[in-house]
Amino acid sequence: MRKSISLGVATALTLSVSAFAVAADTIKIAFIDPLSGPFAGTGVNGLHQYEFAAETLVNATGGVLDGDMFEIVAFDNKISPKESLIQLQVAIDQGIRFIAQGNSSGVANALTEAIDKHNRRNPDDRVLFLNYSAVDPALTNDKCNFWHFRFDANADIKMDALTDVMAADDSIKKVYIIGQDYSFGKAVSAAAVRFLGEKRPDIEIVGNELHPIGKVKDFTPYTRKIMAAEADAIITGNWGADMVGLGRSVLENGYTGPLYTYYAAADGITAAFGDAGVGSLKLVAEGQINPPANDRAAAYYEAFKAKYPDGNISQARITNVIEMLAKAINEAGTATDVVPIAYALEGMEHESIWGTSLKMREADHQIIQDVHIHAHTNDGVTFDYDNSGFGLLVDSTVTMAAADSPTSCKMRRP
Amino acid sequence: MDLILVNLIDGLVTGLLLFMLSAGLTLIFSMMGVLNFAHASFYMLGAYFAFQISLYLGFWMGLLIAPLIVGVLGAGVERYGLRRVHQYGHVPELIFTFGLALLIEEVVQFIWGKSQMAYSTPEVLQFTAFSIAGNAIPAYKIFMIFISIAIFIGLLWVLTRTRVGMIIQAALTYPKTVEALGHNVPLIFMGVFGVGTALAGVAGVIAGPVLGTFPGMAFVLGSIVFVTIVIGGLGSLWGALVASLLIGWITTFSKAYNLRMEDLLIALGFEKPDVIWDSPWRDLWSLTSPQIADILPYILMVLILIFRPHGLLGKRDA
Amino acid sequence: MSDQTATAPATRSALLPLAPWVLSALLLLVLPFIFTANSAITIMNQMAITIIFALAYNMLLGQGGMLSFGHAVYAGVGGFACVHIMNMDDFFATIPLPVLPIFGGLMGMGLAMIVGSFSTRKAGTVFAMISLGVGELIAACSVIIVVFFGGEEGISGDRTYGLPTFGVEFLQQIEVYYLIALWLMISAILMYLYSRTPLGRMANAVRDNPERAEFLGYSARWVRFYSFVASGFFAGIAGALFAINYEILTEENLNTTQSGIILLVTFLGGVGFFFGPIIGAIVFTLVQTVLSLQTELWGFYLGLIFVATVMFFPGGLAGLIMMHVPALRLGKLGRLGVPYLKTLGAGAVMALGGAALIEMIFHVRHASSGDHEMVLFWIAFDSHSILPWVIASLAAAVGYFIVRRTAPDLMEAWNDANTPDGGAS
Amino acid sequence: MTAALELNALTKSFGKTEIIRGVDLSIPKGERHAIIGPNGAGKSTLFNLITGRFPQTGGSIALHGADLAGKAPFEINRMGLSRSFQITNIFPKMTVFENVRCSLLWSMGYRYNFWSMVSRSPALTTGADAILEQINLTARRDLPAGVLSYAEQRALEIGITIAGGADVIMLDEPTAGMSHSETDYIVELIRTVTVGKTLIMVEHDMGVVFGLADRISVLVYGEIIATGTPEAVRADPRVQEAYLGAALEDH
Repeated sequence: MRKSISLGVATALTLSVSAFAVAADTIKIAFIDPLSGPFAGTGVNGLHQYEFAAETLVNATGGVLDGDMFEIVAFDNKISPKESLIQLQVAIDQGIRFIAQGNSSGVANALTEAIDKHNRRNPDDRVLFLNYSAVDPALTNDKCNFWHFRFDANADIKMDALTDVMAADDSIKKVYIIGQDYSFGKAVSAAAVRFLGEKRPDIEIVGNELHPIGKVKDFTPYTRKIMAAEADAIITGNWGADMVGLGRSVLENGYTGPLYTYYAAADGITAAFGDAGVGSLKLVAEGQINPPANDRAAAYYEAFKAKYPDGNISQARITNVIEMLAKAINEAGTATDVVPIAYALEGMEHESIWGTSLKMREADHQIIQDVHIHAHTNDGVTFDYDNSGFGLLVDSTVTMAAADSPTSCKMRRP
Repeated sequence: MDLILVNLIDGLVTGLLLFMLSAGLTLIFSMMGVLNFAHASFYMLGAYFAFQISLYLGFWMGLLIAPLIVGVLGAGVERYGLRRVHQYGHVPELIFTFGLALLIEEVVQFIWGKSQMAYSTPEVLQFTAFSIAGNAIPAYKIFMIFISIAIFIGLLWVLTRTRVGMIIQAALTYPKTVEALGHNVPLIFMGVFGVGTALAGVAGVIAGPVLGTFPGMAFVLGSIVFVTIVIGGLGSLWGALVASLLIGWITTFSKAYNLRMEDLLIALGFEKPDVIWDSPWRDLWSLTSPQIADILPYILMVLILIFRPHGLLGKRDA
Repeated sequence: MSDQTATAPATRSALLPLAPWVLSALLLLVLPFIFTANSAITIMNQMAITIIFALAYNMLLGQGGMLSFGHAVYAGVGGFACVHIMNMDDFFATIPLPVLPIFGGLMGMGLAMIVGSFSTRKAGTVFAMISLGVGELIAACSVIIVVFFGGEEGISGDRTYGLPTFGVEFLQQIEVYYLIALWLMISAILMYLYSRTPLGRMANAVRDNPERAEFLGYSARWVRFYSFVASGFFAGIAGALFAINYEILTEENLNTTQSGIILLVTFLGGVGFFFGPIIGAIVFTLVQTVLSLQTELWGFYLGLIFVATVMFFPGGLAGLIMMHVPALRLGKLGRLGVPYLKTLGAGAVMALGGAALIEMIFHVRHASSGDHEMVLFWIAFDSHSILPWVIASLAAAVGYFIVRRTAPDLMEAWNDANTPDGGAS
Repeated sequence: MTAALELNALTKSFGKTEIIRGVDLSIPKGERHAIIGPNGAGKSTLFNLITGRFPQTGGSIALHGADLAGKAPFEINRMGLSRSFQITNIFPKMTVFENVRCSLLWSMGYRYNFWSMVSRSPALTTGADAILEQINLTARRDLPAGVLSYAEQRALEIGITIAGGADVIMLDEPTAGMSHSETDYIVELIRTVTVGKTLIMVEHDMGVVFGLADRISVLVYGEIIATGTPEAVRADPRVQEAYLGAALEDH
């Protein structure tokens, strides 16, 4: 009984391997993110962006090394750290050397530690961690390691850029900070307090609070507090349903000031805000979508939309991950030994297809890039999100944001 | 002072919404002894159906039709699912509804996908009813209050003034006797289940636009509905109302005011450690009421179960 | 339907009851030689942990008749305690890793003693609701009490810093596998033996008829309390093994989803038999880790299987297996073979056809437009062409037709196999 | 010598309704005592008061001289009182043998023991088998109790009740719903298993009562109107008037 089922595991595992192993000369990248459950929308959209980037930017131009092709292999981690570690093991067993993950800093924390331990314990099949979206600053500070590369601006860098813009706005006198009660929410709050204190000591922080993550049904009571505090601006790191809930609640209940966010776009959020968000909703992120930076970027986006009409390029940096990885593999001359690839990635400078320059900082493997403050609008938007007619338009840009920001990372190199 | 009034209104909306769910559940629970774990899933179905209907026929038809469909579905679940499981006892019944909740969530994702639906309030109600000290009260909230109160009155009328209501009330207290009197208890069960789930459907229709229509909406509300009826007392409609409002106001007020544990501890004569970030008690010191607002109902329920197992207004043990 | 109550007649060999245990131990020993991949070992570790947890849960649900909606917290807290021990460098360096689960067990037991002191007063709904409330409370605390639970990202440790055990430092998955397998055997045997002790027997008695048990001199409340505490201990061990295997614990180890999963696993396997949860844990882990590699809709199928189990086989998979014991005793099990093959074979075709239809609908509805190619059962085809739809519909329809046709034969064969020869006319 | 069971001015009210209205009764050791009375007289309530299922409203109950007020059923059982139920009350999913063995556990000193195997104890096995022998269910030993016939289940219940070695046995309508032959069988059984013990029973069947009991108490509307030997009770005009006449007409 038990045996026959276990045999089933083996067949299922081998079969799933063979199902994906299309050609011999493929370089596989494991995409470990939620593909089922409440965050599957974000995960699936990310997967499409990866597949499209690999296809368009690498495979269509002849591949890397001697014509090796990139292949994205999807693993569903159900946004659970435990499942992520199981899928990581499956990926390593399939001979995959590159792990891409982005949704949830909690998962990223688990993965980076597991990969560090794995690489220490198994020097023969080491893997690299390409973090494209988890922005907890700790990942490139106290918890940094040689195998982890972050392609997104971390929460501190984004806040640095955001507060640069806020500091220039004299109408802002009172700021309310609200976020989800976990590491990222706390990081946003701490960074906001620190940077505002440095740049505009006259700004009063009239509220700074955390709410339970994913549990709040109705944000009205929080809104009442924000209104009572007469805040001129709100900063929040909320994402998902918490973002929509908070945003709609404040806007419905009469708030008209700017609402500075990290993640209030795409995956249904842009559509959910619609007209209500215009004028208030701001978003800090890398990657310029509107107006298109150049013809190449526009063409790329158009091609993506043609293939995935319901999709959005909500994480422009995914193209950077693919391009920089391809470049590093070419430089290192190998796709199997990740150590020289990691050394090639360290300190790499790159021109992104979005027309900006990137630098992977050696000290902590944090990418340095332009960070934009976007406005949610339907005016002048070439590429909208969620096919809603609304999208993000670059309001202002901070070039090479926080390039000289300090890091507490003590990188140990092999 | 104005803020208190505003929060009272907000809490009332939350409480009444909860009541629409718990009213149906408490009827079902006390008649059939079934803790219907899928109750909030019917609420979700109500929102999704109404969204789909509103695309073609507008919000108001959604409000009319969606609860009917949900009610029919609910009755079907009772007839073809629960009744079958009933013979195995209460625990399998409960587990059945638990599995049903999982299944409904999966089916919703299968049909509508995983993203939030762009289901919004009708245009007629998209204005501010009135403002209190700069706090806007949207007209839709007033509408929600009226709908809930209308339903409560209607329910009360049916239960106390009609023959069916009399039978149901009798069945609440003496299910065996009522059957012995020759009433078709299985039919009553099916009807109560259908009406109960339809009520949940109504709640879904009117809450969907405000609280969001997404596959996790049932889970977010799920167990809090049980908590409500356990606190209120099983089988007691008034108990469900009192508990719903209590929970609505408790959570609203503890979110709307930052009561800090620090103040309480100092008032109790404890001394705050100088290096708070290194103290093992730092989490206790930094605790605020919004952080624990959503778990207060659970604390309340555990205390009630320990000290008053039949709930605030209930007559039978849970 | 009595659970493991049939005591072996004294005449039977004393060694016979040991046979399943010895076989299981041997199987556990050789499994890693059959499935050598690290991922297979990881999955087996996960299975073993789930088995222990499900068995512990069944001490409550199956043997004690107590339905808990928050049992994950006992495993979780045990696991968290173990990670904290791993992080106490000096202390951890003095204890060998294989001993660590005892600490997890004690922690789970301690928490169960506190909660059980007020939750076990009543069974039924009161117990279930208190367990739900306490479960929610502790899960919510995990993001508030950062000192112990580490907030949303949890806490992690390194198992290899313990005192080396006979030179083994537990660097490799395979070493961890044998550690977990050892604890699986120990826990399963202990839990099995527990069900044979006076307290274990009284747990059954209290489950079936608490009032009668009271008039036999036993306080139903204390019997439930001891069952609860024992269950908490073994849940804590499962949590500790989780900590050793994954070296990280997070909020997901505590939340109600996890508690719900273990209820599902246990019920799916069958609460009426000791080995039920074992089957449940194996099947569930396979569905979760292997089926989810194949289809996004794994949760849908799982929900379907679960609801069908509750409706049609309340005894779970174990009940399904044990249904065949009478026929086996009569030596007539063989007569079921051909009818089974006919009906179940057709049933499988029907299920596969149905699943294919579901997958294709899902693909057409949710895949990116222009993406017409889908892979199903390792065959790639165009989901927008008519042929696959015809094939799938045909398979489902023909399967259904044959099932309907052959079901009466199966029923007849079933009745025949369960009637002693000569007994029926 | 103290009485096995002593009731003193015992009262019980549910809300405003007084069901037991001051019962005084003393049952000496070794006596077979029957409580009879018309329907609704409060016999079962009296039973439930004595066994701790309900708390009393007033008065006292003493078992071998010890007050039972506020004691839980399991505590009363440990003091040496055991009862059966009007509605068959066994463990239906367990085997017949298990049923009896469970009822032996406490009295054999196993208490909340989780370190010894029940099957390893010869004393438990022989003890349970001896009781099975006494109640003539040896042939049914390994069947689930739920599948036994009604009379067998009643016999098993009596077995469970006496197994714990209690010296005061209370039986609630042990022959209710039985045929004549079954009744005779159970009466014989009760007679043999209660030798040397105090028996208190509630019974409707007059044949059973007059055949088995040493003394009879007649409970009418929550009060004992007569107590005495069967002959004396039979002759008591008040009993005749209040109860027997009506009851005999029924039969």
